[in-house]
Amino acid sequence: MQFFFEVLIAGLLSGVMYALVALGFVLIFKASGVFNFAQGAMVFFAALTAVGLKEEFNLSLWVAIPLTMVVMIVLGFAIERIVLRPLVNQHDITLFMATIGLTFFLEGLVQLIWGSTVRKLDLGIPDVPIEVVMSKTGMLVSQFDVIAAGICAVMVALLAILFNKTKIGRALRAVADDHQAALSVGIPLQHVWGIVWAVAGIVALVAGLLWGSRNGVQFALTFVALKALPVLIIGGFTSVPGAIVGGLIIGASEKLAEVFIGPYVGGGIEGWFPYVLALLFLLVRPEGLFGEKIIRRI
Amino acid sequence: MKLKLLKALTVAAVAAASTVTSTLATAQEQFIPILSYRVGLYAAGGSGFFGGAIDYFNLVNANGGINGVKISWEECETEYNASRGVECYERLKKKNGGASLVEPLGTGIAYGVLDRLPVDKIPMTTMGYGRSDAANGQVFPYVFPLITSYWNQAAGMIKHLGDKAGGLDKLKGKKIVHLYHDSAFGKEPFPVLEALEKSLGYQLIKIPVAHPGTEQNSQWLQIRQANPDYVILWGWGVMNAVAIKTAARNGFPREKMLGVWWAGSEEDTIPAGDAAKGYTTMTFNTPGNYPVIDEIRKKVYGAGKGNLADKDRIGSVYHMRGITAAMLWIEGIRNAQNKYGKGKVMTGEQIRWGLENINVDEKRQRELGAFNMFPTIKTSCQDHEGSGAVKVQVWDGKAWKAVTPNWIQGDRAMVQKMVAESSAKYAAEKKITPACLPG
Amino acid sequence: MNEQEHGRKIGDVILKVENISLRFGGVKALTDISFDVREHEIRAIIGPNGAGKSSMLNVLNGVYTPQEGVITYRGQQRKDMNTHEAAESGIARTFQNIALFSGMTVLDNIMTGRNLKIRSSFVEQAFWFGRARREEIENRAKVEEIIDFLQLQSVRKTPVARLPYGIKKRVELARALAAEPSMLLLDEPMAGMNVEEKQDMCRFVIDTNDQFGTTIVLIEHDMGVVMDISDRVVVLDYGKKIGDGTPNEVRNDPEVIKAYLGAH
Amino acid sequence: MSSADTFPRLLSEHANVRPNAPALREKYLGIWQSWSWADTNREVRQMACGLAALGFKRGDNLAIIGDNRPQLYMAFAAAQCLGGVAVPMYQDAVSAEMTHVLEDAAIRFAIVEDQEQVDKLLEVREGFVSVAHVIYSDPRGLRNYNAPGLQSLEALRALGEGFDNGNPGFFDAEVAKGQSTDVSVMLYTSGTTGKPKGVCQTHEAFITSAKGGVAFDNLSAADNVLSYLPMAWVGDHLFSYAQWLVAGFTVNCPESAETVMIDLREIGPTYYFAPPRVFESLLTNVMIRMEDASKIKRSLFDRFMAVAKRCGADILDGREVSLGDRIQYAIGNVLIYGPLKNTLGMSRIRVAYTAGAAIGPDLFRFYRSIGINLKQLYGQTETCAYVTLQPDRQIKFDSVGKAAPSVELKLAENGEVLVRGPMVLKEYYKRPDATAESIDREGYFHTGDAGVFDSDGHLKIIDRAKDVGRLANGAMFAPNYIENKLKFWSHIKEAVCFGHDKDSVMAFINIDLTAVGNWAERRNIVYSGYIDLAGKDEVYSLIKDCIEKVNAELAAEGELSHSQISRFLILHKELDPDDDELTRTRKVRRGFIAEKYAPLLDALFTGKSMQHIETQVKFEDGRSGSISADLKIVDAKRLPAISKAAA
Amino acid sequence: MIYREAGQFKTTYLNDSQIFPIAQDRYAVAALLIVAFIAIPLFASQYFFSAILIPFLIFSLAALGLNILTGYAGQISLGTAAFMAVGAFASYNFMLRVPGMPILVAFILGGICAAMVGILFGLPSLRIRGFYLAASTLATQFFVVWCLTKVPWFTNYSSSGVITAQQINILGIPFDTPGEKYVLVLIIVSVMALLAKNMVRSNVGRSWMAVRDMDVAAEVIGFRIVRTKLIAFAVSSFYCGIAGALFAFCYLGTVEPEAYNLDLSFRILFMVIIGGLGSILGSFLGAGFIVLLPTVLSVIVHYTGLPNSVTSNLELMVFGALIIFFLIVEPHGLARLWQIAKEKLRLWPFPH
Repeated sequence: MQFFFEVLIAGLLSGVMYALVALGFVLIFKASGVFNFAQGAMVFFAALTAVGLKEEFNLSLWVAIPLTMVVMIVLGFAIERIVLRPLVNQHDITLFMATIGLTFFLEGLVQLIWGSTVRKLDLGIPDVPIEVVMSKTGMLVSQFDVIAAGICAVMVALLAILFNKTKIGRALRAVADDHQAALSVGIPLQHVWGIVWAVAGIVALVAGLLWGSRNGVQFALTFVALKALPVLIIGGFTSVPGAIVGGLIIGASEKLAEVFIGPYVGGGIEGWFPYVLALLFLLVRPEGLFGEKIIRRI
Repeated sequence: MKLKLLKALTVAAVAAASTVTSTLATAQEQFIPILSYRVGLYAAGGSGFFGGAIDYFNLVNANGGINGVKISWEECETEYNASRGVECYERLKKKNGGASLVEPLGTGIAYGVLDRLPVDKIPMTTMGYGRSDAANGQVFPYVFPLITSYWNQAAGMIKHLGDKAGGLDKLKGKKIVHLYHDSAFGKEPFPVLEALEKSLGYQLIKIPVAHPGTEQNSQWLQIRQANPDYVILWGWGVMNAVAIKTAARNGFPREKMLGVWWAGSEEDTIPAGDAAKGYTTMTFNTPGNYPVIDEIRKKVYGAGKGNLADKDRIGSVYHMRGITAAMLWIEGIRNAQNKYGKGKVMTGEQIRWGLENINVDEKRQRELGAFNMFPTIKTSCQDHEGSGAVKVQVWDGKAWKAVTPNWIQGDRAMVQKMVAESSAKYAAEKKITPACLPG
Repeated sequence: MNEQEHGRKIGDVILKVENISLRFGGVKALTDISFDVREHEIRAIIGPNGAGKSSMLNVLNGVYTPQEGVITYRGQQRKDMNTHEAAESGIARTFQNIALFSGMTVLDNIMTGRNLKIRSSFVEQAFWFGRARREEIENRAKVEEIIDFLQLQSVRKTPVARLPYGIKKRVELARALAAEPSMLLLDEPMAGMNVEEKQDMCRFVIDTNDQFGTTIVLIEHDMGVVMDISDRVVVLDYGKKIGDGTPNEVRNDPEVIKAYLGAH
Repeated sequence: MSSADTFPRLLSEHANVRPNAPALREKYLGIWQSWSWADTNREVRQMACGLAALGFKRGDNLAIIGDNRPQLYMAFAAAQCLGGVAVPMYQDAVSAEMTHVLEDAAIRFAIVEDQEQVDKLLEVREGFVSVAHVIYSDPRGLRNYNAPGLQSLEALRALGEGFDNGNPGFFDAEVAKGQSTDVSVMLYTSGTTGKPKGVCQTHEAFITSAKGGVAFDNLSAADNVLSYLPMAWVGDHLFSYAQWLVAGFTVNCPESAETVMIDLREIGPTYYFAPPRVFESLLTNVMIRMEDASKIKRSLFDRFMAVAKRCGADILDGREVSLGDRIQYAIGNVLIYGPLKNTLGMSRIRVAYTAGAAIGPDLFRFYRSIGINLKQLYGQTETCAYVTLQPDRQIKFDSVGKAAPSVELKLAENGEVLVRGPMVLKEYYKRPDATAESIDREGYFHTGDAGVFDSDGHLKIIDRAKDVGRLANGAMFAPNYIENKLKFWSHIKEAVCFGHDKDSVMAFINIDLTAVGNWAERRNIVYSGYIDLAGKDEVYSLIKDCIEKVNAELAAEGELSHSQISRFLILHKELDPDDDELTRTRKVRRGFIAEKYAPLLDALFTGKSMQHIETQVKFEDGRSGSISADLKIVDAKRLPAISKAAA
Repeated sequence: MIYREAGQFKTTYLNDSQIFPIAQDRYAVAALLIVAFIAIPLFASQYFFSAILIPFLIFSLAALGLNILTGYAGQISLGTAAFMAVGAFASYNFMLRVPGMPILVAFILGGICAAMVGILFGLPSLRIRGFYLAASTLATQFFVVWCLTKVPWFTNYSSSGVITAQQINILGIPFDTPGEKYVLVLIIVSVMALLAKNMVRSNVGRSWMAVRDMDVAAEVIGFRIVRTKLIAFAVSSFYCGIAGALFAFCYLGTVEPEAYNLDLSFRILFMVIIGGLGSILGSFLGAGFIVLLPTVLSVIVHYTGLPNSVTSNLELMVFGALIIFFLIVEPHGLARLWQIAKEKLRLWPFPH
């Protein structure tokens, strides 16, 4: 039983990390209806840029991170201007494809600038079991994961404030609810989209830093995005709480499945389990946990 | 400015002239296609390995070539993707007088070109990967898993673990986890590990990690649960660093981990940071510095022709592996020249013979400035590996250090038997009559 | 359809709905609606916006399932219609917001209306041989008659997305007619049209009824047009039936007048 | 060529010789439905027998009304099989206009296309005309009609089949009774003045005429024509009926009036006939479409059109052309002319004719220069369409060619063209007076057109003989001639000139809404409609330009140099056959117009610069209303006459 | 310019519903087939066969399969490679386990296995749509590859999970050289493209498009949505399965399940989108573009003399940028561009 909880907690904590990546997706999908496949590349881009700045210019991480933030904001607006604006009113799948193109571009660009070597990122948070918990319960809980979860919570809180308390946030919500309505009240749509992409870029940076310090900053970060998909399916493409809950569900269930079911079927089921879970979930709730039910009128 | 891009561009500008000459090879140059990958998931490995090979080519050329025959090469980006690799192979195989040999450094690509080699009469080396049974030159006349194959490595690993335990017989009852990349690569050592499990009586627990291996919490929880004596880490790419870090967070001692040689490079340990300290892996190079590497620093990098953008990587595991590979290729070509005519450009067929008759003993290693950099190697038609010896290295937090002073070998007899069986099966499937090709 | 059935000879009741109620969540779309449709007649359902007309139509061919009520179609009594069964038993319809297949040409759109007549399997169709080819040709000939009937010759091979609104509506009617329906449900066939287009559409509706003897149930929001062409009219308001009878009766019904005046 | 001397016999001969070759095609239900000669023969037989069963007798007249449809062409033959006379009528005539013909020809039988025509006939029948039998080919919308004597063509054919079975030999006997001198068809002349007269033409007349043309242009059974001109027009009757049965080629009927251009392109006729108006609107269309083309395309087009203008016609006529030009022309043919002809549906044309009015030299030259063998012919209803034809390679832009085979041609003293030969009409139906008036004792038909022969013996038509007037100073005034010159400008759709007995020449102009509209759009001139556009100063100066150019041309034409236009106005409405301003063949009714717009004419001659006018108009739906406008009047520059020698 | 259509008229519906109603198109296709079947086998180099033409044709077939599902039936799928894998491994096993199995039958059976897997994984499409479906097809991708890796029976207990495709021999004629394999692939792809064209111009094709464009209306006029979608999944997977088998048998020869990874699925999706959704031709154009572009790019940047690490990344950037550029310029793909060009040529010299 203790082992079960250990697995569960580990799962939930990695779920937090998934949620963080999924959050970027949700932001963009909510505001512009774009299924941003490039979110993974943005994570890689952000993390590598931060580390690159730090190492190549011998900057402190606390200088490199704000600099990267600026880069991500510029990138967000640039994407809106160069990629999205000309594609406005195009079919969803076209925009989706464009973000795949963007993925390639960003991957190429960032590796061209900083090289393709794997880099170490040390945020100064040791990734070791928390002693106290270990000794009290015998359970192993990673200190890093707990802190990451904390950062994630702060992030969500900041986003919530941004969304609910600021003028930009209101504009964002208006856009998310109804593009036409937003236009008619005089909000420049492009402006809002630029902001959303910039915010998503910052979220990507946070995710990139956390994942990067966990696994090293490298190309594989782009794959993190794939894990975010089942999270989105379960949480719904448009829901911020959904992304969090979805992340937790996916994280916990995939770990439990791998540990308790995996050995019976040869293991390695983590790769597909979240998807199959999401699929089964979809059959029950096609619009996701928090997604809005679409009433189709004819 | 330390930007890689700028550096690359300056290098490019300086190297432009030489590149042009190398691409416009004359008939007096021995052409070697480079199926490299410098982008994507495995870019770190690709750039190091092929960087090393090219550095060595430049060194050979700077020293006047092979009996006066200069080496020319052309790179083609495969992105570690089988079909792109095949395209590169096909594109370059006839170029500049024909490819001497190929080395795709990727299992998928190696499989993709496997059937084409005998037809095109181009030998392929698969140094430290690919089909282990290709060591049988009677069935795979054009494939050279030089130095050592996965099976020999696995046998070597068990040997090492046995040594650590104080003798192979002490392994009885021990738990060994095989944590592997869930692909052909990770499953390649199964037959050896299973066979040895039977004979030695240890308990083998196989735990797969799904590609690409960025999440290994559950695997390590399982490992913790199983509480094994050793963990064999059979990983590739990002999986390695994650494994090391996850081991650390789960409090599993790195000293009990033994990685495959694709899990034993600076690119695997540096991102893991302190967690990697004490982590051991297999290797077929002895880490350290060698005269040949100094020569490369001086003659190649000194002349601005170095291939690595980051000079810190000179002499790194992948770089050294690239140098080793290139060294053995050149040896093969040299052998061929000795037989078919010095100072001539060799055909793939002739080089195949050359590779089949490599004999790099300690004396030759010294001549090459690479004494003990890799095991001595002597190939033959029956044995395209030529060695089978491995070494163990440990990461001390800054660099790799050899653990075992001597080259170790596992149960070679058993492996050879398995090679014979497996290659016979392949021969039957492909309707090949095993035979040694005449010189 | 045989020759004797042509013309505006109104027959027996073929469709009867009794006490239909339909709710979406808590919203009542229809409350206790009953009426009938006779063979060969043109039956209009009118009412102001939001009166539940479209919902009624959607109940008739099974797109919506009513919570209460009974539908009797050609002697068969049931709780609700099934879309596919409705199509198979000869009920075709058009939609208020043009529901054409925008990626196809006019011809292909109308051809889809013939799908229930096709017996060949997709494998036969893949080989474009024997029955599949024959059916394709036969159905094409049928469709061409409809194209001729609705005067769509000049746009036959135009993708529907490029057509003006009025023509699109006509193509939709054509697609419905291609099924050779015995009952045709028209959802605001004249909505958004100019006077001339409305006249054309009226003519086509009458011609359809006249030439093929098709029973027509149509919804309109604008009273004027419908009154001229329909035999009997049901008036809905806020999901309730407030009038039923001949155009004249309905026109003079005080409740109807009130509803219409109130709505405008 | 065959020896059969009546149309029914020609038909049965084709049915024997080439039973499976296509005789007629019609785009219907999306494809070109074909009737082989055997089919045609069988259906004609059924139709004829059906008519006979209904009591159609030798000498009866059968009205045929509708768009060009195979069934209607067959109806001609069906009537003729029984010794009857086919009377095609304009399908766009309103019922009131039909009444005259129906009464005049005492029509009892009519074969019509569809509900529209049935409605009109039934409306006429309400009055006093008795059309006993109305047979329609398209039953659509007629299901519930139960007027007596109304039936479908299908029913008629069924009836005919029964009758044929009951009376074997009847049909063949009837066909055998036919004489080549029997009247086969009665075509009502549009008549620039007075009520239309029925022109009675015999089998012989049309067959001779058709044979002449067939031989002249080597037409064969392999040719294809597209029939889209009114069946009541002599041109269509000759080309789509008489020549069809003589040569045995295929007649193709378009799907509908709107799809003619598409159908033309699909069929790609080898033999083509159209009034200048059609060629003109095609060219206008080409030019307008080219104006939207990209710069590269336009410059290519301009460049190669210049080449074509330089040598295209010469190449077509087999004259000597330099190698360089030939090469350029060949390139042009690949890049421009070929595709152009193709999009116009004219790439397969071997011979094309135009007639009915004079064609502008530029227009004519354009088509010939891109390699279309367009020729002019001259003739009237009374002469089975041909009087003169332009032989291949002897094409002149300003003449109508040489006398057609078996035509005798001479000029009267006043310049009127006189014609004698088998193609001259037998008589005007029930109008001995008119017959006598137009056929003189020697058997010459007076065409009413004034013409001259040039040195090569080619006839050049100047104007209607009676329209050729004199200016007050005695100089010759040929209004039509001037009007045509004006109409050669694409911006001018119609022109009416006045000047008889006056000192100077004045003109009413109709602008071409498409061409001028396009012109205006490119100059950002905003306009709301025809009236508005017509009144724009810019448009006036545009038209003034055109007129002054015409004046310059006239200045070089000797006596006609006095006819230069001194003042003009742009009419506020388009001249319209529905308002009786034009004939159905779109010839201007100068007298009527002069009367109708008397105040304007006055203003022109009295030198006013502005005039108010109110006009009654009929709308398409039959309602009428009035429009009023203040029209500007503008002076045009006249040039001194240039002597011939100098030119 | 090339098109001279005057005089091409149709007198029967059969003629009117030809695949290439315009004569010039027919000549062009005939010429293309002659080149493909006769000229290329005579003159093309080995490199061309095995590095360009064979993969081009195989990818075209896979793209065609995906296009049926995504372009025609409107169901987005990211699991194409999985269906290819099923086809490949099934064909391999049929060849292996059934003595005397003709290879073409093995291909077809492989395709049928893929179709069945397709139907199974198509079932969710009945309830979910759009990106949800796309994400769920990823489950197929991962699950199938995992299955093939995990169940040793599929790979004939090969220790590494690698299979070696059997030699191809049809009626005693061996297909060994790249040229011979090319001809075999070409024949199969041509026939299947023809069948696909027939389907999309028949009722089944219309049913797909109807469901794609407006599923409620499709249901109302009598199409059975469930059946339609599942047929689309089956046919699409069948095509992908055959493509996968050809990929193993005629292209790589020796494959591991990993060869059919997500990357491949994405590449095929690219082909379909760049080529043009809902267009048979587009599948070929897209495959050509995606197969050739990296090759061409790498050849071009090779001559710039930049170091490979730079050129490889530049290549990636150019590739990404080109995709975006393409989508901006013509979101409907190369097939639409071709169609527009053809329209222009038909109207030449007129602009419209």
